[in-house]
Amino acid sequence: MEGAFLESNPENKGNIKKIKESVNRFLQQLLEKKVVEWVLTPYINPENPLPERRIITKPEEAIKADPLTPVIPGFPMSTFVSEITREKPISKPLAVLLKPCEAASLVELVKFRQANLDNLLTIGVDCYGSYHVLDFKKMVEEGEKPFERMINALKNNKGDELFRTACKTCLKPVAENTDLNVGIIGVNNLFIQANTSKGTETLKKIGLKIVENKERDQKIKELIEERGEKRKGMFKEFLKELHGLHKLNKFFEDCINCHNCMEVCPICFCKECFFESELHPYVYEKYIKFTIEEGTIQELEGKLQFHLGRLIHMSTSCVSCGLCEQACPQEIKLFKLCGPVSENVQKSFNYRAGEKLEETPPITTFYEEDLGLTEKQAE
Amino acid sequence: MRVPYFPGCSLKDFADNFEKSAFASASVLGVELVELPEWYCCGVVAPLEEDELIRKVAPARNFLRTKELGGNKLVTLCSMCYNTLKLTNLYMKKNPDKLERINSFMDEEENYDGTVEVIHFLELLRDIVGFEKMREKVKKPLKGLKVAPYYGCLLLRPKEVAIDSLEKPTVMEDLLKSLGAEIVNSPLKKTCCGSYQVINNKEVASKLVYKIITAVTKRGGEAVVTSCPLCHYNLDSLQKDLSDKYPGYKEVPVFYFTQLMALAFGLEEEVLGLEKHEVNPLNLLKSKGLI
Amino acid sequence: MAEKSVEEGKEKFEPVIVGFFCRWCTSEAADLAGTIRLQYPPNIRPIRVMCSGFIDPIYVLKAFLEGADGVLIGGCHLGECHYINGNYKAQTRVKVIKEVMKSLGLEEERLRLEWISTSEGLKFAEVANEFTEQIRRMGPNPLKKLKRE
Amino acid sequence: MRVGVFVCHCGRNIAGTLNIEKIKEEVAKHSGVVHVEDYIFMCSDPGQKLIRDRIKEKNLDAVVVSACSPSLHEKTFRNNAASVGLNPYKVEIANIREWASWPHEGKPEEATEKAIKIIKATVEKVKSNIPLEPLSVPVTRKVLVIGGGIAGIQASLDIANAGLEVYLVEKKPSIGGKMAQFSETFPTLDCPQCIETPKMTEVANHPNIHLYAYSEVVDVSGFVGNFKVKVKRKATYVDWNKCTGCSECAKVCPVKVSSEYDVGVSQRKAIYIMFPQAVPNKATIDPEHCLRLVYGKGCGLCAKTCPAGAINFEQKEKIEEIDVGAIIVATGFDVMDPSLLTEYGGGKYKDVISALQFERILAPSGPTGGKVVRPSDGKEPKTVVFVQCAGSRDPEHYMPYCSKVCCMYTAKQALLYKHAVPNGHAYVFYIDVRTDGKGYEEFYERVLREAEATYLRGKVAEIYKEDGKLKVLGVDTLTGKGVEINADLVVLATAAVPSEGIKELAKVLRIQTDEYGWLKEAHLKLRPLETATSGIFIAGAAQFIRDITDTVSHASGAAAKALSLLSRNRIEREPLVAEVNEEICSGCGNCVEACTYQAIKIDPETNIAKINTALCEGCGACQASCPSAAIQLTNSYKKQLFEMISILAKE
Repeated sequence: MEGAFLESNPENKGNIKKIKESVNRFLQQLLEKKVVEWVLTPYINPENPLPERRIITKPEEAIKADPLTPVIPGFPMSTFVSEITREKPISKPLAVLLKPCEAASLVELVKFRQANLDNLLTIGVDCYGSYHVLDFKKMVEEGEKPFERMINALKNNKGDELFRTACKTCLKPVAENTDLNVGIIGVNNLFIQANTSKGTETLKKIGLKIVENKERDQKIKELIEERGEKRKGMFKEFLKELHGLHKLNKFFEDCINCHNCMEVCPICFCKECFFESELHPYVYEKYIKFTIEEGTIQELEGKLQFHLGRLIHMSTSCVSCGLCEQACPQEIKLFKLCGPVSENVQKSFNYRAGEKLEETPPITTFYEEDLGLTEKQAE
Repeated sequence: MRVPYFPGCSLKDFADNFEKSAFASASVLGVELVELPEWYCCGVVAPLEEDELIRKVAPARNFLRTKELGGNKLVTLCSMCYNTLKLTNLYMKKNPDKLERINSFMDEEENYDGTVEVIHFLELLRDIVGFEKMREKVKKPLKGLKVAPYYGCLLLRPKEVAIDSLEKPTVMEDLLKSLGAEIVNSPLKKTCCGSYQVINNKEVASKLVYKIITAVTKRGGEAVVTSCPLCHYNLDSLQKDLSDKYPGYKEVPVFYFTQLMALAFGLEEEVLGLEKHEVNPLNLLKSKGLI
Repeated sequence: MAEKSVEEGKEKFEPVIVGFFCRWCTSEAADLAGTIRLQYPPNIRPIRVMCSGFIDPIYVLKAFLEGADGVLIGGCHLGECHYINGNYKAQTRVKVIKEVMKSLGLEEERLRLEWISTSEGLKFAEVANEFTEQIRRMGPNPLKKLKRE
Repeated sequence: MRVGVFVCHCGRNIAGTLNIEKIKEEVAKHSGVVHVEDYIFMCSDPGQKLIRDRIKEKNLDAVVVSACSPSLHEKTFRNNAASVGLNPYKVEIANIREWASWPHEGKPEEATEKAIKIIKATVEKVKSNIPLEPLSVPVTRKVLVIGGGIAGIQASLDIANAGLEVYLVEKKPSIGGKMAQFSETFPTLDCPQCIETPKMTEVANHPNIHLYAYSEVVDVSGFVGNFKVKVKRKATYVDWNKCTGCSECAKVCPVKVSSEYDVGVSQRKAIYIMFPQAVPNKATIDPEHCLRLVYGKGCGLCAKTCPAGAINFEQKEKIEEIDVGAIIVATGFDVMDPSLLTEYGGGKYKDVISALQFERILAPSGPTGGKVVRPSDGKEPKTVVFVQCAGSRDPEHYMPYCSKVCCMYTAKQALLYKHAVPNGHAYVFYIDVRTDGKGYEEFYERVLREAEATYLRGKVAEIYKEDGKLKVLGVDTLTGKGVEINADLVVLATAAVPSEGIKELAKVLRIQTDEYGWLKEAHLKLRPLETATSGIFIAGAAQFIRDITDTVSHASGAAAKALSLLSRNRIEREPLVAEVNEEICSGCGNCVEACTYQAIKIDPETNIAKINTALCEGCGACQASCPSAAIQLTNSYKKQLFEMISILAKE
C-alpha cells in the first residue's frame, strides 16, 4: 500500500497523545487547504462521556475531533451519511470518518441507492476493537481512558476481553473501500493510507510525502489471520447455541419487540419496515383477534417472524458491525445470530458485503446458472 | 512421487516388457509406480454390464487397495484395464445406490466411497510430469526414427473416459516428439486392431492389421507405437502371416511407448525386452544408432 | 432430532404442506396430474402464483410460522420460464432462506424447490408423493410442539 | 363484503368424490360469504344464469366459482359476471376438480377437507381483489420483418398484401436467402430462379414494403404494439439511387475474393452484385477488400468506369429509427462449417465439400454452369460419396438433433448428379432415411430407381487421402461389413445450425434462444410462432431447420399472427401489473434489478420507483424483491397471499 506518515519526529513514536493530535492536525489541514469544506467526525461531547457526531467547518474546531474513539455511540456513521446524501448528493465537499464496519455498510447503502458518494472524501479509521457504549461510559466514569486501553491492547497485540464480540471476531480492522485510511495498525507513527487516486491527490494537496508501506500490509494480514481462526471457533459455538427452534425460542425469550436492533442496523434502510407495516399480522388488533379465536396470542410467531424475516432481508448484506447487539435493551446477544448466519449466507453466494462497490448483492444479482437447489439432498 | 499402479494380467505375462520399460523410465522421471498389494482382475468386459453388480466387486476392491496405499489416483498401463476400471468407477460414482449394493457384497471390507480416480500412464506423463520435463531427461534422442502412434479404441472411447480428443488425439504424438522421434500421421491410428477376433476369426484381424500397417509404411513410417497389449499382440504377431499372403509386404516393428522412453532415456537394453517381439526391431534400432 | 417422534404412538401424522406453483408450468402440471387421474396424497395445499419468481421468501417463512410442516415451490425448468428468468430469481431467494434455515438447524429439508413443466404431470405426482412421505418421516413442524408446551 | 360461492358438481367428476354438502356447510361459515350454492354444471347455460341471478338478487360484490382449473373456464365465468355488472376481476376460480376430486378419488374425506381449504383461501383472495379495467394501448400498424430469405419474403408479402406497411431488413446486399443458392428443389425439382425470383421482385416493387437490404437491427425498445427499432444501414459505398446494376464496376475491379454466395466455389470482386437476379440489383463495395477503402487512396477503377457515377467512397453508415407494432424474426439457418468435421477431412481436402457447396456446383446458374466438376482439379468426379448426418444426430461430438432436410436434399443431389454424370456412381451413407412430407417418399423411391445410388446404412468413420483418392472408411450395418470406397468427391450433409449472430440479435430483441441458438417459441406445440415476448413472432428456420414448404407455411402463419395483433388500432392488455406505494418506497432499486422487462425505473427527482405499465408483464418478481412491500402486484397483494397462507397452513 502507499500513503504518508504524519509524524516523522522519532520522539513522538507511539505517543498516544501525539496520535490523536496528528489526526486532528490532519483534519485541520483538510479544512485549511480547502480539500473539503466540511468534516463529519466523532467529536468530544463536553456533556457526556460518549462522543457525539458533528460536522465541523472551521479548521480550529478539529482540535476536539475524536475519530479514533473506540466506541460507536448508537447509530453507525453510515446512517448519517445516508441521511445526508440519500435525496441528492451534497453540495460541498465533505470528509467523513468511518470505522471499517461503518465504511463497509456505507458501500452496501450505496449499492442500494441509499447514499451517494459524490463530493465525499471517505476516510477509514483503523479499528482494533471498540467497546460497548455502556462499558465505555463506565470506564470513563471510573477514570479509565478507553482509547489508551485500546492502544495498549494493540501495542501488546493481546486483544481486549472487553471488546464487543463483533470486534473480537472482526475481519475488517482496516477499511478496504475508502479513499484514505487513518492507519494505527502495524505502524509506530500515524500513517495515512491512500487507497484511491482521490486519496493520493488529497495527500499531495496537503503536502505529504507518499511512501510504500509493506510492513503494515503484513501486520494487518497477520491480525486478520489470527482473528479468522478465533472467529471460526466462536461462530461454530454460537450456532451450536442456537441450533433448532427450541434453542432459538429460548434465545428470544427476553425480546420485547422494541425493534431497536432494526432501527440501528445500517442495512435496514426501509422507510417503513415490512414487519411493522399493516401487513404484518402480529399487530395489536390481531393479537386480540387470535386470543379470541384461538385462545392464544401469537407472540412466539411474531418474534420469530420479525427476527427471521429480518435475517432473510439483511443477511446478504450484513457487515457484522454488531450494533444490533449493542442496541438491545434486553442484552440479547444478537451478534451470535446475525454474525454467523450472514457469514454462511454470503459465503454460499461467494459474496462479501461491503467489500467492493462494483459487486452486486446476491438478491439483485441474476445468477444465470443452476444453483443446484433441486438436486436431491441426502437425508 | 509414489503412485498406486494396477498391472492387470497381460503385463505379468506376454507384455511384461511393457511393465518393465515403464517402471524403469518412470523412475528416471522420479515416479515410483507402486503395485497394488493384492489386486484382482480389472474385470475386462463383464463389469460393463450395468446390472451385473457382483462383477463390479473386483474393480471396487482394486480401488480400496488404492486407498490403502494412501492414494486417490490409480495408474494403469494396459489400455483395456484403464478403460474397464475407469468406466466401472464412473458408474459407481454416478449411481450411489448401486455403489451401496456393491459395498454390501463385500462385508469384510471397508466401503468404497467413489473417491479414486483412474488415470492412464500417458495422462500421468502429460498432466503431472509434463513432456517438457521428459525432454530434459532424454539422453539419446530418437532422431530420424519415423514412428506412427496407434491409439486403437480403448483410450478414446467412449467419450467420458477419453484421455484426449476423440477425433484428433495428440498425446502420443506429443510424447514421442519430446523424445526426439519423427511423427508419421496415419489416418488409421484409431481403427480397430481386430481385438479378440484374433482368436476365432483371425482373417478379420489379419486384414485390419494389414491395412493399419500399410497405411503406416505408405507414409514412410518405420515403426508403430501403442499403449495396449492386445493391440500390440495383434499388430506384432499377425504380421508374419501377412508377408506370406501379400508379396512385397513390408514388416514394421511395434513398440510400447514406454520402450521408446527407456531407449531415449538411455537405459539398459534389457529393460526393453526386445526379444519378445515377433517382428524383429533390432535392425531398425541399429540402423538409427539407437542400440 | 428430538422433535421427530412427537406423534409416535398416536394416530398417523398427516403433514400439512403449502405449495406455491407458478401458473405457467407447475400449476398446469398439477392440472394434468388430476386430468389423467394420477393419485397423490391430499396433503399439499396449493396456491397458484404468477411465477416462481413471484415468491417472496417471507411467504415461506409465513407458511412455516402458521404451522405448515413443509413448503413446496414449483416453477418452470431453468431456461423455460414464461417470464424468461423468474425461476432463476426464485432459486436465489430460496437459497437465502435455505442457508438461514440450515445455519440455525431449522430443518431446511422442509422447504423444497422443484422444476416441473406443463407436461410433467407424472413428475408432479411423484414429487407430491415423495415430499409428503419425507415430511411425514420428519414429523410435525417443531413450532407446534413449542406452542403446546 | 358480500361473497357468493358457487360449487360445481361437474356431473360426478367433483360430486362423485367430494362431499358437496359438507363443503357448503363449512364455506358458508367463512367470514364474508353470504351465499353458497351448488349446481350440476356451473359452466352450462342454466349454471351461468344461476350465477347471474344470484349476483343481482343477493347483491354480491365478489364471486368464487369452485369448479375446474382456471385455465379452462376463468374467462367464461368472468365474462358472465361482467354481463350483469360485476367487475370480472371480482371473480376467482377455486380449482377443486383437477386439484382435489380427481387426484384423491380414494380419499373423499381428505379431498373434501382440501377443497374447503382451497375455496376459503380463494374467498380470502377475492375479498381483497380490486375491480379493474383492461389496459388499452394504441398500436403502430406496421411490421418489421428481420431476414429476407424465403420466410421473410413470404411474411412480408402476406402482410403488405393485407394493406399494412412492412419494413424488411436483410443483412446481405440482396434478399433471397439460402433458397436462392439451391440448384433445384425437392421433390418437384423446381429451380429457385423460377419460383423465388418472382417473389423477390414483387417485394422490391410492392408499395407497402420498405426494403432495407445490407442493414441490421441494432436496437429495439418499447413493447407490443409500440416498438422503436434502430436499423443500421451499412455503407455500400455505392449510391443505390443512381446504380443501375450494370456490373461494369465488377468487371474492372482488380480484387478477387472468395464468393459467399457460391460458398467459396467461385470468386467475386471487391465490388459486386451478389448474383445476377439479386434484389435490389445494386452493387456493393466490400470495405475489407477494396484497395481504395483499405489504403484510403489509389485504385478507384470502379468509380472511373461507373456510367452512372454512383460510386461514393465517402459514404457513411446511417442509423434509421422506425416505429412498428410487431416484429417477425426470419433469420433462417446456417450450415455447419465442414472444417469442424476433422475425421472427414473437412477443410483439409479440397474435394470434401458441404452439400451447400455441391448445390452451387449442381446449379445451372452456378459458377460451373451446372457442369459437375470437383474443386481440386476441375475434373468430373466418377465416384461421389454422400455422407448424411455429418454433425447431426451425434450427441457425443456435435449436434444431437436431426437436421431434417438432409435426407431429401441428398437424394435430390444424387439424382441431379446422375443426370449430369450418367456414368458416375453415388454412394449414400445414412442412419435412417426420413421422408416425412408430401411426395417425399415417392421422390426417394424415384431416386433409388433413377439415380442407381448405393444407399449404405451406417456411419463413415474416417476419410483420408491415399494414392490420389479419397478413401472413405465406413460400415454397412445391414451386412455388418466394413466398407471402403475410393471416392473422387465427398459431399457432407453438414448439420443445420442457427444463423450467425442470432444470439446477439435475440439479446437486442429480448427473446430467448435454446442451447444451440434456435429461437425459442412460447410453446412448442401450441404457440410455435410466438416468442415469450408478446408482439415478436418467429418465421421459418430461425425456430428450427425446416424445408421450403414448411418454411413458407410457417411464415404465412407468423404473418397472420402479426396481422391479427394489428387488426385494430388499440390492443387490450391484462391490467394485472405492478404498482408502487410512494409513501413506503425507499428507492433502493431492487425491483429495477429484478424486472426482466425494464419496466421499472427510479425517478431521479423523487428517488422512487416508477412503473411503465405498458412494459410490465405482471410476473411479480419485483414484489418478491422489495423488502418493504412498497411494490406489489395488483390483485396478488401480499395481504392476499398472507391470508391465503394463513388458511392453508393451519391443520
